Amino acid sequence: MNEILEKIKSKYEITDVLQKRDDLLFFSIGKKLLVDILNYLKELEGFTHLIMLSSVDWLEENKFQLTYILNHPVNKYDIAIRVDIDRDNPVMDSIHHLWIHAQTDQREIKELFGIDFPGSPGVNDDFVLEDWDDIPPMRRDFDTLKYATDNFFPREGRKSYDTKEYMKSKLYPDQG
Amino acid sequence: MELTLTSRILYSLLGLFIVFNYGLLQSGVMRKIVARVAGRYGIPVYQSYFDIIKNLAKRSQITHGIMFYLGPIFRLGGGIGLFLFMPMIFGSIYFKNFSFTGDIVLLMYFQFFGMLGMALGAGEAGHPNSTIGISRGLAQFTTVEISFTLAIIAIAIQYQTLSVYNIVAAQQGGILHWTLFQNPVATLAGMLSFLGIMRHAPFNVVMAPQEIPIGPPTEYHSTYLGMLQSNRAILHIVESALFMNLFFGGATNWIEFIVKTFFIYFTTVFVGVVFPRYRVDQSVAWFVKVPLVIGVLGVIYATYIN
Amino acid sequence: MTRMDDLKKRTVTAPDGEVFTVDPMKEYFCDKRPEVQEPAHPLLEKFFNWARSNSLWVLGWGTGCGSIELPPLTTPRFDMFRYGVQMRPTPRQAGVFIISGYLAVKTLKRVIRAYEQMQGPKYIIALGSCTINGGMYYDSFNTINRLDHYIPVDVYITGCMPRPEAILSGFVELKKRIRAGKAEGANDYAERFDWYKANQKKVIKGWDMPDYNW
Amino acid sequence: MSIKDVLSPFLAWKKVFKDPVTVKDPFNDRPGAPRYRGFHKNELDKCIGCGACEEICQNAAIDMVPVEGIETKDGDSGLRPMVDYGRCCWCALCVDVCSTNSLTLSNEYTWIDSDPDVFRFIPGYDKKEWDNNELGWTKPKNYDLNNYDRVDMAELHPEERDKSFIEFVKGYSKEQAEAEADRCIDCGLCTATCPAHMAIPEYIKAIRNDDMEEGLRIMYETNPLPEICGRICTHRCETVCAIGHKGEPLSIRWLKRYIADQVPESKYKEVLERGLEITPKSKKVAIIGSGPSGLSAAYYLSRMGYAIKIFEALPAAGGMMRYGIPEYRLPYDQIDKDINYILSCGVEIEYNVRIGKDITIEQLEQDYDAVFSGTGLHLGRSTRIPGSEHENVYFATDLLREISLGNEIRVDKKVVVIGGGNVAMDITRSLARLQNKKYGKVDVTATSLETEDIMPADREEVVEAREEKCIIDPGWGPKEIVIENGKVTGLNVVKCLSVFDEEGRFSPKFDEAQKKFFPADMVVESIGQGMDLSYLESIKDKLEFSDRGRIVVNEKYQSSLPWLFVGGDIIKGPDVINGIANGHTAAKGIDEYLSSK
Amino acid sequence: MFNIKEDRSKFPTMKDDGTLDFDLDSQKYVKIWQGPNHPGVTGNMALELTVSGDEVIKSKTHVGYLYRAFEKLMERRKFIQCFPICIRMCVPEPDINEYLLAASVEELGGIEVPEMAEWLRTLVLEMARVTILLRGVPGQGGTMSLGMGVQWGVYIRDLMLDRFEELTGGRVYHMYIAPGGVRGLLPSGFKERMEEVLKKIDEFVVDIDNLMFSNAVFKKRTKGVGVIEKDWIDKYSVVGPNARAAGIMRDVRKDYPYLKYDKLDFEPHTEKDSDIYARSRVRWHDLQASVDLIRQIMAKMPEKGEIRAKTPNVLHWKIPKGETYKRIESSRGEYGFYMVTDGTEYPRRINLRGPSYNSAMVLLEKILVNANISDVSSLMVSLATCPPEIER
Repeated sequence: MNEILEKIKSKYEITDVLQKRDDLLFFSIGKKLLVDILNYLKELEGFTHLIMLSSVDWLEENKFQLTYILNHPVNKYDIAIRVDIDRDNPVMDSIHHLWIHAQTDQREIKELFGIDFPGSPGVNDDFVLEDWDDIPPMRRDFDTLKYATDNFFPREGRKSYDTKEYMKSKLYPDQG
Repeated sequence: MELTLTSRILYSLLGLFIVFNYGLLQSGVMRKIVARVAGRYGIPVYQSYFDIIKNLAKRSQITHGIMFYLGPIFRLGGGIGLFLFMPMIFGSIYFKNFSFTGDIVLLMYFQFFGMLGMALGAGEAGHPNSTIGISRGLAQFTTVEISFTLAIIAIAIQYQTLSVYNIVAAQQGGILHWTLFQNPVATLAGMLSFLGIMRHAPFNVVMAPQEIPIGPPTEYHSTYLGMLQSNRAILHIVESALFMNLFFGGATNWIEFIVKTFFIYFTTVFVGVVFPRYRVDQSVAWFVKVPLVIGVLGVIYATYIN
Repeated sequence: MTRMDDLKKRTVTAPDGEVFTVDPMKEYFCDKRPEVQEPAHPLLEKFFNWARSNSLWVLGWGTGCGSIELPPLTTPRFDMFRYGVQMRPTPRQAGVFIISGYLAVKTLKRVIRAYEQMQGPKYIIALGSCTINGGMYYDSFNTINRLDHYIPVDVYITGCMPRPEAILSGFVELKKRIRAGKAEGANDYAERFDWYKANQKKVIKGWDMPDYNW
Repeated sequence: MSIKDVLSPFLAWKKVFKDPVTVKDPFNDRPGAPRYRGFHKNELDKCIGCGACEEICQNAAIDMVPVEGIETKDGDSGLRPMVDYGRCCWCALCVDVCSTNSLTLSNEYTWIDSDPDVFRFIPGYDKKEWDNNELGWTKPKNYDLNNYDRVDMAELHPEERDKSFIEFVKGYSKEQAEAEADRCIDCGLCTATCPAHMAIPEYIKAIRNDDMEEGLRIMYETNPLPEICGRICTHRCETVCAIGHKGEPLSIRWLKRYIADQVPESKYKEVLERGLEITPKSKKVAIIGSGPSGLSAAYYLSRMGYAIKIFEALPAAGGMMRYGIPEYRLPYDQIDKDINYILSCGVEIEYNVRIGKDITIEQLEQDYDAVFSGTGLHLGRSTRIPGSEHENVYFATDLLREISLGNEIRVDKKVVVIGGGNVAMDITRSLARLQNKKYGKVDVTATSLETEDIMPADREEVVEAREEKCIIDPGWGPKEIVIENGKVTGLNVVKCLSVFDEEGRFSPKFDEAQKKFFPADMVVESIGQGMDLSYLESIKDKLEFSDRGRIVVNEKYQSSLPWLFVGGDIIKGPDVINGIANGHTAAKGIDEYLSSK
Repeated sequence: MFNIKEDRSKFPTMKDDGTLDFDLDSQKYVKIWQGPNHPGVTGNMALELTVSGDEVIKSKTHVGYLYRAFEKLMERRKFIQCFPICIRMCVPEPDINEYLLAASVEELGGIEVPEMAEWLRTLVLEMARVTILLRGVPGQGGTMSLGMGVQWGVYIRDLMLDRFEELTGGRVYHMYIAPGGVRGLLPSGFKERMEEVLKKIDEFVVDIDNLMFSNAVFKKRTKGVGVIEKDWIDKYSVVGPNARAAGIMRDVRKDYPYLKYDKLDFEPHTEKDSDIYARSRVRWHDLQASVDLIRQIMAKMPEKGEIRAKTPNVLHWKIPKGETYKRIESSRGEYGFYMVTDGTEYPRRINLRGPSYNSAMVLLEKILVNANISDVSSLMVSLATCPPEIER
């Protein structure tokens, strides 16, 4: 596994490498280098199988993290590449030309996170939500409980007592 | 002695009542047998009555236009027409209905008449699935009709008659006189086309639930559906009675009638339970190949023996 | 052709060259308000109810995760056919609609259309805790919490996915209610139609069909 | 398309002759499996309303609601879980986390109704037909979500500790403390039981978040002496800990000590007074006695801005804490750490001043606007059995005070201690250490009226005493101290049958037949402590006294004289935390009194 | 006899870049929704079919009818609270989600699961595979109204659910594999009752072979229909039985052995001609392999043992910052969990990737072109698509 790592290190400038298990390697890379490292890994290194393209919302550091997990079916190990996207204008170039099914991932991330992949086929179609008017729901600053209680008529008549407050009110109401 | 017209009508209605009830109970028994193959009890035998009463008792129904309204009526008309012009019981003047010589052609027309009426009605309903169902139904029925007519031609040549009454008369006198043994090839062609007419499994492309949810009757509900269900009960009995008269020597009393129609209908269920469904083009191609050849051989065999 | 354009008024030339205009909102739907359908003469109604309770035709559509417990009902182990219950694929012919668990907003829109296309005395069975008070997805932005705000419900069967035996007891309970003449969900929907429609429209945003579409 | 393909499907028809496999009556003869997760059952008396089930439920299906017929009492919040079956997903995590095993699931699964509001019930209270199903999901045997055994504390081995007075309880390391703090389920039952109502779950959470400053701040809100309480508190909170119902309760006392140990004294001021502005008030308050109640009142009054002056009779502050408790349990530097911080808050203190002798109570009344007296129980109490006035019979409190003052006390080869409380254990183990130092061998016997199981001393005190080779022989009533030619030779005792009568009043019954003789050259009496109220002689008539000789005070600890507040052991039994609580409440009372004056 | 040359004049021609040049307004084509309310759909998924005559020209899969935003809800729940909700993602085979969540949490939290718990987890996973295959294998015939196979299969699946109910306390949602271990040992007499069910499955396997696999009409309907070429396997990342039907060996239990699969010997079956018949044939062999695996596990499994490792208090279990990808072989192929934690008590992100994500969206749309309407539902069932897995 680490001779692949050496090769990548020699070719591309990658940061915070994490050897998770003997068959799983994580590392981050710049946004512009991503497409050619994917191309390189797919054509020359035999990582022909893209397992998934997922995105994580680091609200505190004001960035999205896109994770591309590739799998080498013959040697049986995976590489996961992390890319940081600025939250203010979330745009990433599409990789549907490498793997056709990446367009579904990109459509889902566009709808749920708001990261745009210009050029990916059908990226603006509805994936899961229909006529959604709020901010992309999977972002961490979208509060789903508040949305649910505002829109979906929760059943009234439920009141819970906190054990401490209740015992205080019952046993020693005024004491310290 | 000759009955007056009104008494003949009344006896025909009595015959229709018997056939209608027998049809409902028989469909209950058939579904119980199929259920037993699966290992369960299945519906109660009298369930069809409940279904029809419930459908007629629905409080609301909508209509898509005149032809949509007339569809089930044509269908039921086809079923009852088939019943009226065919002798139920051979030899009894009460249940001779209005059969006359040459009524075999009228019966074949009535078979198709129901389908056509239903096609127009379902077409008006505007549901894409029903239009697809119609095109399939009509396409398949035309190819089924080929082998069925060849079988009838073979019988007509063999017995030199076009009246069902005479055909049955020709087959009286013992099992060996049945067309089954006189002209087994024509019977085989007839029974294969019977599978197509009854639209059971290998050929139930019209009401295919997984592909086009129940095809033509998709838009039919409450009273229309009640009418369609009662027609299905009558039609199945009368079709099997027609095949009984043509190939299995007719029935001289009701018991023999019930037993024979039961087993004739059971053949389609017997095949239908264990086979999946053809695609339309495959079923049309199959009917053009196998039953057509057997039909032609039947005709040649018929001309040869007499 | 996005979804909205399908329903706009447009002129079309038929294959035989004749030109005509199509206004889907008028022709595809029939927007007449539902009105209360009075039960017939009490004696006759008792007989009809008896027939209706013995022939429950269920719409064959599993809207939620509870529908994995419907196949065991139609197969040898529990065999609901014995009780005269049968699955029908089209809402037109169905009399009972089983809402089998949570309802995403997208499905709710189709459920409302299917419910409105059902005829005459129609009954709703709600499975699982998701239809009572939101169940496990009470805080999800895409599932409704209380089913009785959108369509009138006759019988609730609790359980996080009620077992087939519980669903069978649910059918028996529905039969009792029908025979007692208490299962008048359709009329309730017609009476409080505006309240139901207001709740539905609050949740379904792109409402591109007339209020009542059967 | 061979012939086999056409014919083999028909083999299916052989199933027609097999009889159907349908369940004939699915409504009654299909009970849930013995482990099935059906509807909830709850034994209301075993349940303590701790709320752990509400906390773990991911669908917020459980509310803790009061139930009429169940009062709130120590160790039981009086709340019971109400389950909402419009939310529940029957995952049974609430059953696995329940430490009293009261919440279980039956194997019933059919509940059908037309009204949606019906599906919310209090299991055990709303009667349901599955209440007495035995089958159903109970907590699997070796599957516990909570951690029921305590992180054990490193202690000095008996051989090392029985020669010296150094502290033998080492205190938790960082990992140990966090592991122990991790066991807490935040239920809050302990807060109500603690006399000072300390916010225990909050500071345990502070340990988990490794935020010592926050922990200290939380503690100081209700208890100004954390180091002391961390060592010698009677820890009633641990008796009601929810985890204790099934295993060892959380060691709350040691966790308190861990927090105080982590923050060095130098940082106390900066941590505790960050962002605190005190509005100085013109009034002055005098405090008699620097025991726990005095110090606590002083601290909280100083927080409110009053000028405080403490008068201490003995040379050092701390009262019974310093002079009643030996150093191996409570080292003096820890006492000084707490007191020095209180003094640094602008509290003056005067040593070797005995009210009633050097300054009279009337003088205090004029010079100060309010007086708080917490003089504590310093006098010993005698059994008045024959021979008890001999000069070789001492009071335990006097001996302990001498040891604390550092003076040399008389230690004979064989000693008998009469008494079964913590003070008796303290004097027994202190004498054992002195004997070990002086003669190299230990011969101390402690006897008490109460039998082993109802001895007032803590369980671990008795066990540790035996480890240090002291003999504990309870259940004997002292009859007579035998004196032969001027020297004490032993103590005659008789078997004690019962200590309290039916109404719980102290009236011991003896069985004269069973006698025993403890040989000893020295006897120490430790059967209780008395109070010295001589300084109140002059205003005795204006004060109300209860029938047992204690001053009657209202809930603010204000005596019948409005300016005089009384608290601590002289009001209610020897207990440090109780003194601190009294001091705090009295401080509020004084504040109220002075602002209204 | 004589094959009729199809007259394809009316069908749309292919543009050079591979897309079809047709415009919907030309009224030559009908748009049909094989929508959420359709007996032929495996769960709530809608296919927007553009049809010319009986032939599908273009299909677009619409999902979202079962969307409950699991990943958003799981960000609001502690790790032990994620355990009941993560199961509901894929209804027919819930245990794979349980195991994946438990495995990810244990790897990130540094927990070592005891030996007995691993054996029980392997047993439960194989039992779950049998339950879904008992409905999946005959289900292929079900789409062509061969209902008998489905009836027998679902009955025996129900017997297996009784064994699940006995072992785990739940019928369909078992909530048995919790982070840290499992929630109970085998009840007494479990192995004998399980052996009875396995014998019934062996009979069922023979019955289905006679009824469906050697059935002339079934062969005519499935042979050569919906063929997946070899080079599509990587382009569309086809996994599991769909890939094995094309002759490419893809099985996570063999490639990346987890739990106790390295101690069991089994050989996943591969076919060659990769059409509907081959795919159901591979699943049929998988069913037999799983039955044999259950027998091996019950033989090799120790009697008693520790079932739960010592984990921190679940009510406030903080897992240090980290990320991992865990995979498992579900009955439909490789099924993975990508979990990211950020040191708090709540997961930062859990992303599930099931095989239907690619097979139901892009691959199905590719296969359905020029397919007959009546084959649409059999193609969908042959790819074993499970809609809740796509939209979660």
